[in-house]
Amino acid sequence: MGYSLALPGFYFALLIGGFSFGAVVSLFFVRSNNANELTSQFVIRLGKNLGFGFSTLASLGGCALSLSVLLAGSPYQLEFGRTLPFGPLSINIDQLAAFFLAVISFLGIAVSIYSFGYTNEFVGRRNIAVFVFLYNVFLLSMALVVMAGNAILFLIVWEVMSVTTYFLIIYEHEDSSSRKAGILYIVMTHIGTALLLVMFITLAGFAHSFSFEAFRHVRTQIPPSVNTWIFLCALVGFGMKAGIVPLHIWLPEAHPAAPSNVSALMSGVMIKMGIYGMVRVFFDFLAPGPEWWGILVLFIAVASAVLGVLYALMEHDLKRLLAFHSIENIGIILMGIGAALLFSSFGSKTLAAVALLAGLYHVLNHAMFKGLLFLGAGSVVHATHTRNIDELGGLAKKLPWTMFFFLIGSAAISALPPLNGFISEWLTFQALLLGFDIPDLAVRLAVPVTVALLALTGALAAACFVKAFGVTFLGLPRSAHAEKAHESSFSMLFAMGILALACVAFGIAPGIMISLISRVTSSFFGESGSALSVLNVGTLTIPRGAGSGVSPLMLLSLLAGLIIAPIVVGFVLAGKIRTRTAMIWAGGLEKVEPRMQYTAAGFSKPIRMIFSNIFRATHEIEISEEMSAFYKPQIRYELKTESIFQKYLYAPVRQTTIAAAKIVRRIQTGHIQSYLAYIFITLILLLLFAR
Amino acid sequence: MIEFASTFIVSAIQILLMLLATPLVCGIIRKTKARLQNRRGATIFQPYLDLSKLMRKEVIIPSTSSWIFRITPYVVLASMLLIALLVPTIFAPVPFHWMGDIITIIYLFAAARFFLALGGLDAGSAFGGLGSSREMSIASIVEPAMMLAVFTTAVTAGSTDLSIIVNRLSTTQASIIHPSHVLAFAGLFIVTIAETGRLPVDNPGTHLELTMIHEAMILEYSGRYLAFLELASQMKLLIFLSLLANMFAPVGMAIDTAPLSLIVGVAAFILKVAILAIVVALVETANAKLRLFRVPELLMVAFVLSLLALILYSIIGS
Amino acid sequence: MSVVYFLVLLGIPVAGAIVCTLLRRRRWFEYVTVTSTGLTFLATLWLTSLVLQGATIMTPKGWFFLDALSVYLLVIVSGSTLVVALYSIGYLHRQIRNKKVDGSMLRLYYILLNAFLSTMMLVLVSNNLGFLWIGTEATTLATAFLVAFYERESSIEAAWKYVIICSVGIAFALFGIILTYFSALHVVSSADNALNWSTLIAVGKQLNPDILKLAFVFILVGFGTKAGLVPLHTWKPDAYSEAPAPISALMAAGLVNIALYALLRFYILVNKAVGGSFAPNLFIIFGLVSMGVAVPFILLQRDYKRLLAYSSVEHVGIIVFALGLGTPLAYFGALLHMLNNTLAKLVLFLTAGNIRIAYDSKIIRRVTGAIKVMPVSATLFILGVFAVTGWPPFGLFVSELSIVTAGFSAGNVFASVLFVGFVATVFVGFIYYATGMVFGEPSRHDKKGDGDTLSLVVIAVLVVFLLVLGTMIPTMIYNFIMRAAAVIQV
Amino acid sequence: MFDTQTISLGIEILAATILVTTFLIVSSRSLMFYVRLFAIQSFLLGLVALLVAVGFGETHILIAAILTIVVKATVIPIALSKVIDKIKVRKEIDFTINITTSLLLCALLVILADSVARPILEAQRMSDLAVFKVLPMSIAVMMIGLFIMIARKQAVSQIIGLLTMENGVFLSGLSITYGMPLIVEVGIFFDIFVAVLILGVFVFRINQTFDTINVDTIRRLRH
Repeated sequence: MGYSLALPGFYFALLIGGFSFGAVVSLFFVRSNNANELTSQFVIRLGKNLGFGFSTLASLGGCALSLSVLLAGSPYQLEFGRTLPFGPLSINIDQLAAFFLAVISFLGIAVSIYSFGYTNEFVGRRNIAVFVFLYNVFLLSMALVVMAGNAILFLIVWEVMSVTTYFLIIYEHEDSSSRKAGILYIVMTHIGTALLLVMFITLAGFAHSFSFEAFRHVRTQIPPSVNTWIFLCALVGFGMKAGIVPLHIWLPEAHPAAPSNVSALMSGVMIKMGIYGMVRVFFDFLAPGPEWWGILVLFIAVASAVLGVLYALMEHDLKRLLAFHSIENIGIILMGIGAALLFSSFGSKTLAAVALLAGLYHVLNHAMFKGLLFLGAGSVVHATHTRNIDELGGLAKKLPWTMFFFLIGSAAISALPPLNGFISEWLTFQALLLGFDIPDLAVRLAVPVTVALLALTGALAAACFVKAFGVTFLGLPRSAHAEKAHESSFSMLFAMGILALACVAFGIAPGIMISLISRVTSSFFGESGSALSVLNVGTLTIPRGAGSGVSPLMLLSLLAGLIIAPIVVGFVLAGKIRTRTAMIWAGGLEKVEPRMQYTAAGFSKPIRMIFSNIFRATHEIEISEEMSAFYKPQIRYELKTESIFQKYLYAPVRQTTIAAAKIVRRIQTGHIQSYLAYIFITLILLLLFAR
Repeated sequence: MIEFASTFIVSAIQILLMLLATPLVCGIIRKTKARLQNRRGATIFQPYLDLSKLMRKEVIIPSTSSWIFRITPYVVLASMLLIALLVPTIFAPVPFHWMGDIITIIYLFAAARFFLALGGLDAGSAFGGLGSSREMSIASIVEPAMMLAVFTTAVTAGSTDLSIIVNRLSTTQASIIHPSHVLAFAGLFIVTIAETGRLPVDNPGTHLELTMIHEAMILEYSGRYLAFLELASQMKLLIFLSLLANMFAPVGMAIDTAPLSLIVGVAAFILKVAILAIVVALVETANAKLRLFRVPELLMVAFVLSLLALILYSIIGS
Repeated sequence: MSVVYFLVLLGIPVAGAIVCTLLRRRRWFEYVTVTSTGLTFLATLWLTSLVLQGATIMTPKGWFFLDALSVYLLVIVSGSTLVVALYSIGYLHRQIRNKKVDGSMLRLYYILLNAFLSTMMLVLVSNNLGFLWIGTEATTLATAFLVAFYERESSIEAAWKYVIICSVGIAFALFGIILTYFSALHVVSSADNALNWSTLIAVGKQLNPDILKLAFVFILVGFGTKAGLVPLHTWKPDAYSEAPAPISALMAAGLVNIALYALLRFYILVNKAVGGSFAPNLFIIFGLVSMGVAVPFILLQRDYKRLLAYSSVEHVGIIVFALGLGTPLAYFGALLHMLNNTLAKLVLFLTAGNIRIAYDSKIIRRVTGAIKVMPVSATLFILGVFAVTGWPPFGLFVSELSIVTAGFSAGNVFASVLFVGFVATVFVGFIYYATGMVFGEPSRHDKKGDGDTLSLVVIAVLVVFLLVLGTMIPTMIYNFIMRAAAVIQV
Repeated sequence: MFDTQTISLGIEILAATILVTTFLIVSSRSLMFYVRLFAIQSFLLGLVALLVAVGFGETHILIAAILTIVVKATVIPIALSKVIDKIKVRKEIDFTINITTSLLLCALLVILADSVARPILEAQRMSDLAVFKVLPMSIAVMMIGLFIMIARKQAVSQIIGLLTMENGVFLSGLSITYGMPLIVEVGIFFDIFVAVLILGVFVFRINQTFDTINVDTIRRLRH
């Protein structure tokens, strides 16, 4: 495939150059925060649009680069920078990297386009140039994370990614919750990185080099105990970024705090960098391990999925709700990866390939619909300036396009056929069911439980999105914010349109992407076609056993036909439909009031009751007394759910640390005599030591 | 080409059969219940009359609603029809079986429910929200229970394709009475009760705000929209009964399109569904409506039964 | 000829100090000091090029000499002093305007600054260990009044503790030097040479190991006090927090390196004479203890200058730990870390000085929203925080990574894991406090504005330098450090 | 003039006396008395240096001896007594460690010093240096100097402790190496002299600002 190798170089240059220019260019347009004059506003706008233009261009380059690598089948490599004391740095875009690069770039295109319109509201209010700078660096660092072919470069760009995310989270830093979220995020991710550092150095100890290539060469030479150590480091280190339970607590704080275009990127691709790392280490650097690895990952996956969606159900903050769903979806992705680990430890490469494929396809799909949903949420927040869905409602009429795209996103994340979320969950189910072929008791227990909880997760997710979508867009506006809402600008809608289209396309034509992703899995497990085959673009089958399949393309066309059929049949049988618009019955009042609608809290109450052990909800009802009995009294209802992780894991750790620190701090007494005594004691101890 | 045409013809037959049988099953249940309660009750064809009346009535659309309200009846009905195409009734495999397996069917139910719940919220009335909330909460436990129950048979047959499952189970007699299937059947039966809104989970006969689930969601619907929704919900009942009948007792199922076996198939199907309908009526008569927050306990029973079924199968093996 | 080099090097700052005593106009102090520090810096660069081209430079009697290691530190220290001199101008002007400092104190400040520089130069060029000691003690004396410069209660307290503790330490160091001299007298024919490091290292193997062990214990306590190794570090937070910002910066950037340099010279000697793991183990233990004890003070802190002081304690721990590992990569990392830490500390202490002036408080909680009050300083400060806590793409990441890698490959897995843990935990404290200081809404009266352009440009250059060191170390610097590391690896 | 044995004996006796003066400092309360004892101690040290210079022909130590007698035994004590006069603090009232315990601990320190010095003595058994026995005593003086700084609370006492330490170090240098090269010795003297000056200034400042020179009360800076 010699012909295609000339081009990746160009695309690579476009990718790196585009983001770099985008980052730098905007900084030339820095103006003071309160620039009100028209000309300076114009300059600011110009700078920011140039920045986003470059990032769009660079993302296009990234897409082209990843496709050219995936199609060519040979990795794109580059070596540079021999100046650090760890040998040269290198870029190595293999199949796996190319796949993740495709996810990043694709979402990058959409979000960059969205940002043109979305950031207009910052002009004149905030330092937009810095935002554009950070945005471009953020995208660039993520692209470099997957492209890095060397642990040092990986760590550098990994941390650059963390820092830029931190600054983006606290971009609206006047808000103390943003600052707290930023601190929480960066602290957790830094601890994760410390583990990764240890892991890479351990690997480098065996490979005598920091290059991934060298890691791969020694994968069979590492003793099992060290392997386990590396596995755990990777699981926790990358899990921190991915937001697995119980390391997820930063995620619901950080995602809402960032501007929505950044939330989309964070949730859509940044947390996937954790998944990328896991796949890279588990399947590329490590030889298949004992079966408890897979079981542990499955356990974490199940916990993340179920708890993620349950916490999401309790949320009324639209962006926090979406953030909890990211935890859920990371869980679903990890089900695929855990199953792949489990299967590969039994040597079933074909099964492992299907499971990994399911996980990776969900990575792509989640990026699409979660990106779409965050952009939609951004559009809602942009229009109403509130994230509390109990203050929204009736936006269907004010933001018709946003509503339509959000509906597609909601349907996709709820895994409704024939959208993309359905396909990847279907694949995950199939992958898990294949596990029944493995004659091992632990597997046979783990698989049904995982299946059950995946099913539970899917159902709860649907409930949650009925709530989120219904309360936000349907019914009557619950506040003045919602009443004054207006539709977003074209660029924002266009970006959402792209992603909505992707959700549909990856759903009805999964064949295209799956044949690309199977190149990734076959790079780890060899040919995997025997366990899953793509009959045509729109039909997948699992030939194993008696065979089972799904054809979303057919489903969609039949569904369309069946929607039309009743219209026609009804017309034939009973004539034209007669409709009349009228006010609904308002229980005797003159007209329906928004307060009569079900609230988000009310909607999720049955589920809260069912899972009360997990939520530990407490509520407070306060009825103000001073009002007359004949007049509506004010009732305040406050509901709190308690995080078991906060209470039993994080709070004790924090308190113990502080208590220990307080004890150590006593050594600095302020008495000079004690300081001199320290010197004396040290001297005496050392004299003993020197003996 | 002939194959293609026959696919369509056979499918059309199946869908028509289902459409025709749907109100009848509902009528049988109502009649049985009436009889058990020492009433005479309406004729078993009453549902047909109700539907045709509703078809001709005017639709009142709430001024507060959006287009979601209007597409919901079509989406819900279309989903049910689509499922009806995928579920084996009198013969297996159904022509379109490769299009979607049991997972697809369950998610199609979910899709219908998703829109139905949105339709309930769209009008902005308190009842709609109440119904949607309850429906989604109950479904969140019912859906996994159903999936597990079905998977128990799916892993026995080595496929998630419903037609293949049924076909396999009807041809290889040995594995029919796997102990796990008993549990799965019990689980799926409870699921059926819950999913189709029968007593003791929901009461299809009343409009009392304390108890309403399904009826609350469709409270604002009228005329032809209501007819479609009613038809859809009745069809759901039939689909569930066919699932129960054919997955666990694929006796008499036609495995080719020979006229004789088709006739046997039809007869067997009608018999099995009728028996199940009467059982449902018996259950409905024998039980009082549960308090709403007692319902999850019942559903948990279904969930646990189904999970146990799958684990049991998993451990004992075939 | 070689005497001239040393005359120039030591003479310029001494001359600067003397000229300052003779002058009257405020402006002139500044010009003289900037000139003297600038010329010193240029001189060190010139000497560096000489040393890197040829072999070591030594005076006839062997009192003074220069090798790659000493010129490396000369460049770092004189460069830091130049930065501090440039910064001091604007800083003191603002302090005078705010009536925090009396104009008449300016002369003393600049005299002492020049004197401080000359004492540091003396340490770095001394081959004679006696001079090394004299220079080190002199640095304490030169800075004593600078620490007490504000003449507040707390600054006098800090200065008293500083002088007393360091003098006690240094007295032990003198005893250690006497012991070394004593053991050398039996080996070296001429008593005049017996105190010269170059002579000692040449006969290293013949020196009595038992005596050198004992000597090293006293020297470790002595110079360790000066460097601020836990538990000898107690003066450090007090002195750093009470001194004027430029002086704190110079203490953290210059003085620390001086003490480490002195320790390092003896470390090389003892390793040669004693061999084995005696000195390395001590260094590893002291390094880890210093890092570990700094952690709680950084996690719970109310004064941001003390926070930085404890960070200095931590980084001295890092360097000493690295030296203790004893592999070439570790030596490289240690020396690189000296440079990186110097740069980061300068950035932090100097920007903290600007914050201090704008908010008129050292209390962390009183400082909020610095990014709005003083955008440039606040940006540089937060970048400095990331740099000092070892984040890429700043230089400290590279040096710390080298050290950890060396630690793992040297088999010190547990110690290295602890190292990583401490570094990560320190970051928690730093980012927690820094976020609160830099971001958020400033309280209404904090509108004093940013520092002067000159100093901000200087600090920004330092940040850029840190970035360069974190991504692509220039070959010239790389080779320079390798040469200096080769000196340790005798 | 004298044979080495006699000179060595003289040095040993002088060193022992120095140790005794150190113990006397530990046992007393009056600041003035400290200063006088220190002056005596320094004078004795000067005599030791003189003996070394004359007795062993190490002429460069002569200057050190003179410096000791002039600076340490005369100038510094006078300056310190001026300081004490000015600040009107005469006695140590409360101690970190009381006198009885202090004396016991100091006795232990002497034993410790002996055990520290022993390896050195053993290592150099073949040496012809006659004043070897002085080394343990000098280390003891050094340690007791530091001990005084820990046990006493007045700033002046701490200066005395520091100077005692320095004397111990100087004595050890004399005993085992006959002193450092001249220029180094001079430099060291200069440093110590400046240090005492600076500390004296600080004592004044402390007295001015805090109205006491009890260092126990100046502990604003913590943690």
